[in-house]
Amino acid sequence: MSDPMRVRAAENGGIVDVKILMKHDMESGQRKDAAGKVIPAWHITTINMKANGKDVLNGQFGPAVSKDPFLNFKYKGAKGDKIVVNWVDNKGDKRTDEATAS
Amino acid sequence: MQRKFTLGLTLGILAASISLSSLVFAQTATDEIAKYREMIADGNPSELYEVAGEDLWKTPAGPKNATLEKCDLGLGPGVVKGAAAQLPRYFKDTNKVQDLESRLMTCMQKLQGRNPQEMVDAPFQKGPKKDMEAIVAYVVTLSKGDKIKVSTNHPKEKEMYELGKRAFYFQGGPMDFSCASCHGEDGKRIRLQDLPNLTTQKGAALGWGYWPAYRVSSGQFWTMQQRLNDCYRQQRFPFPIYASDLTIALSMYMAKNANGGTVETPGLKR
Amino acid sequence: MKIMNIKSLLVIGVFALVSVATQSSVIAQQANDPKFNKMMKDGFRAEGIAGLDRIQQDETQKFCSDPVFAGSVKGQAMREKIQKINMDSIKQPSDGKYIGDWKKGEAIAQSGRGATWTDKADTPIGGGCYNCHQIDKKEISYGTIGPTLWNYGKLRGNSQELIVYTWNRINNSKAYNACSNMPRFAHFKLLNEQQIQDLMALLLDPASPVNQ
Amino acid sequence: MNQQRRSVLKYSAVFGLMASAGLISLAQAQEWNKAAFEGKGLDDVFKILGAGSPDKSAAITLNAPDIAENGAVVPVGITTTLKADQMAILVEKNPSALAAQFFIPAGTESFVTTRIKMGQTSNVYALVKADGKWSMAVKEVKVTLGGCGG
Repeated sequence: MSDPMRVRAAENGGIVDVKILMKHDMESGQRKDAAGKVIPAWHITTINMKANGKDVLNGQFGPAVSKDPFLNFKYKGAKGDKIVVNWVDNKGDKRTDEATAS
Repeated sequence: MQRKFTLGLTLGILAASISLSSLVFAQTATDEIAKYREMIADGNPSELYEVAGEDLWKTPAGPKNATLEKCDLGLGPGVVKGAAAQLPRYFKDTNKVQDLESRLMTCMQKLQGRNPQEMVDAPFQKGPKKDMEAIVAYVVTLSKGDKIKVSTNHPKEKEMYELGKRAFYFQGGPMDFSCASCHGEDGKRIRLQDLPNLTTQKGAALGWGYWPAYRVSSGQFWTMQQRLNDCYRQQRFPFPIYASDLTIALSMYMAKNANGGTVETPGLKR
Repeated sequence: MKIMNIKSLLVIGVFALVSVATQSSVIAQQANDPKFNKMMKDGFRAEGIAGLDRIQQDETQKFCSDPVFAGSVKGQAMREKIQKINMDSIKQPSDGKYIGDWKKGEAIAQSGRGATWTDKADTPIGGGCYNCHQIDKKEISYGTIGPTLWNYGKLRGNSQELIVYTWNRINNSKAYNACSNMPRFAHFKLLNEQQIQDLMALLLDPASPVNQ
Repeated sequence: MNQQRRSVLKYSAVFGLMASAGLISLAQAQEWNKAAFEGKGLDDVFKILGAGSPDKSAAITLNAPDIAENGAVVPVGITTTLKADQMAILVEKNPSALAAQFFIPAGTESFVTTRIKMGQTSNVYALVKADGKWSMAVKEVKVTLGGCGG
C-alpha cells in the first residue's frame, strides 16, 4: 500500500504554483543489503498532473530521483482549480491524491 | 624532553597562523552549504510523516481499541498544541520525568493497552517504532514556532538536568568521546557540518530546536531518541536503551539549556 | 623544570584550546554518585561489537569527564600524571620505519568508519582525520575540531624530533594534552603500526599532496 | 490483478490494460522510456532522446547548489525563456545518466524543480526541447562527504 502524497497549490497573479511531496523509497538498485545482495531498484516511473481534468505536467523518473520525491512546477490557472496527481512505480503500485488551488 | 616541547610550541603557532589563511576558503564552502540548505528547506518530507501521524493519533488501536486523543502530554488530556515545547517534564501519574517518546509510551499503555516493552525492543523505522515516529512528527509540528520552555522547578526535573549534564561529559569507548567532544565548543565543524555548542543557550537552541528532523542522508524521519542513539553509535558507545533515564536526562540537559529558543521542528537535516 | 612546565602549558593551550581559561572557583574532583552510576548502567546494553566494557572508564577518561576539575589549577598534578601514563605507553615503530605510503594514508584519513555497533570486528577502522582536520586542501569537506594540517611537513621540515613528535601525537595525543579530543589510536588498537606510518607519510612525505 | 501477475507483466502491458480500462489518460500511458533511463553515458541518453549533441544555451538556467551537503538529495531546477515542451535532468557520473524527464503542455511554465541523487561530484545537465530543437545548460555540483561516518 502506498502512502498519501502532500500536494500544495497556491495561485498568485494567474499562475498556480504546485508543490508535491511523494512518499516513496526510490530504491536506486545500487545499494546492497547486509548479506551483500543488491537491493533491486524500486522507483516511481511516471507521474501525471492534471488541473480540472487537463494535463498540466507529465514526468518520468529514474531511480536517481531522491527518496520521498519533491516536485515543483507552475501553470496558468485559477483559485479553486482541482489538481489531481497520479503516480505509478516499476512494481505497478500507484497512488492518486488531490488538492485545490488556494 | 625540553626540545620536544619547544618544537611543539613553534608548531602550534604555525598551525594557528595557517588556520587563519584557510578561513576564507572554509567560509566559501560553508556559504555554499547554507545555500544548499535553503534550496531544500521548502518541501520538508517530514510533512509526509506528520500526515500519517495525525491519522494514527485519531485512529483506535491497541488491545483497548482506543485513540490517543486523550493523551496528556503535560498541558492536560488531549492538548497537543505547544506540548512538545515544554518537554521533558515531571508527570505526577508516573512520578517520573519523561520526554515526548517515553510519555507517548505511557499514553499508549494507559489508553490503548499496548505493552511499552514492545516499543523499547522494536528497531527504529520498523513496526511500533514506525508508528511512534509518525506520531512524534505530528506532535512536534504542533509546537512549531513556540518558545522552548522547560522547567526544572520540580526536584526531579532539577535532578534529571544535573544527571544529564554529567552524562553529557561522560567519556568512554575506544575513542574517548563524550557528547562534549563535539558539542562543547563554539564554532567547530565535523567535515562541513556545524556543531552546535550544546552547553550554551544559543547552541542548544540550534540543536534541540531543530530535532526531530527529516534526515536527507538516510531519507528518514528521526525522533530525538534516534538522534541520541546514533550519536552514541558514532561515539563508539554501547547501545543506549530506548526511553531510558539516560536518554531522558540528556534531553533534559539540552532542552533546559535551549530555553527561550524557538521550536523549529520538524527540522530538515543532512 | 619550571620553564618547561610553562612551555608545556602553552603547548596545550595552542594545540587544543583546552578549557583551562574559564575555570577559577573552588574546585574538587567530581564525587562518585551512585544515582548517576545506576543511570549509566541501566542506560546501555551491549550490541554487536560494542560491549558494556566500553563504558568502564580508564583513568584518563574518568579524569577528562570532569572538565572543570581537569582544567583547573588543582587538576594540574593529575593532568601531568595522565600525560606521563600515556607518553609511557607509546611504542616507537618496531621496524624503525616512520614513513609509509601517503596514498594509503589519505584513504585512512578519509575513512571515519569502524568500531561502531553496526560494524563487524573485522571492519577496517579509519583514522577519521578529515572529520576534525584540514589535511589535503583539495578535500573541502573537513572539520575544525583540530588544527589544520595542510603543508604540515613543508612548514615544519623533517627533523628527527618532528618525526618522533608527530608519531607520538598520532599514537597517543593524550601524552601531550591529557584531555585532547583526539582518540588514542595506538592505545585502543584503532590503527596499527603500518597505518600510522602511512598517515605519517601523508603529513611528512615531501611527495604527499599535503606538502605541495 | 494480483501482485504476482502484475509483476510478471511488462510495463507496456500494464499501461495498455489500464488505459483501455479508462483508468489513466493517454498521455500517461506513454510508456516509461526504459531505454533512455537505462542508457549509461550522456551520449547514449542524448541519442535515445533524439537530442544529438545539443548546444549550450544562455536561455536555460540550471538552478543547483555548487556544493551538495549530501548526494542523496540534490535540488535541481530548470527554467528557460524558451517555450519548452520537454525537459530532462542528466548526471554525467551517475551509473545511468538520465535522472528525470518532463513533458510540458501549453499553459504550463517552462520551469520545474525536483531533487536527485548523485553518487559523486559531477556535471549536471539541464536539457530543454523547444521548437523541435534540444539545447542545454551545464553545471558542476560538488558532492561532499559528511558526518563522522565518512
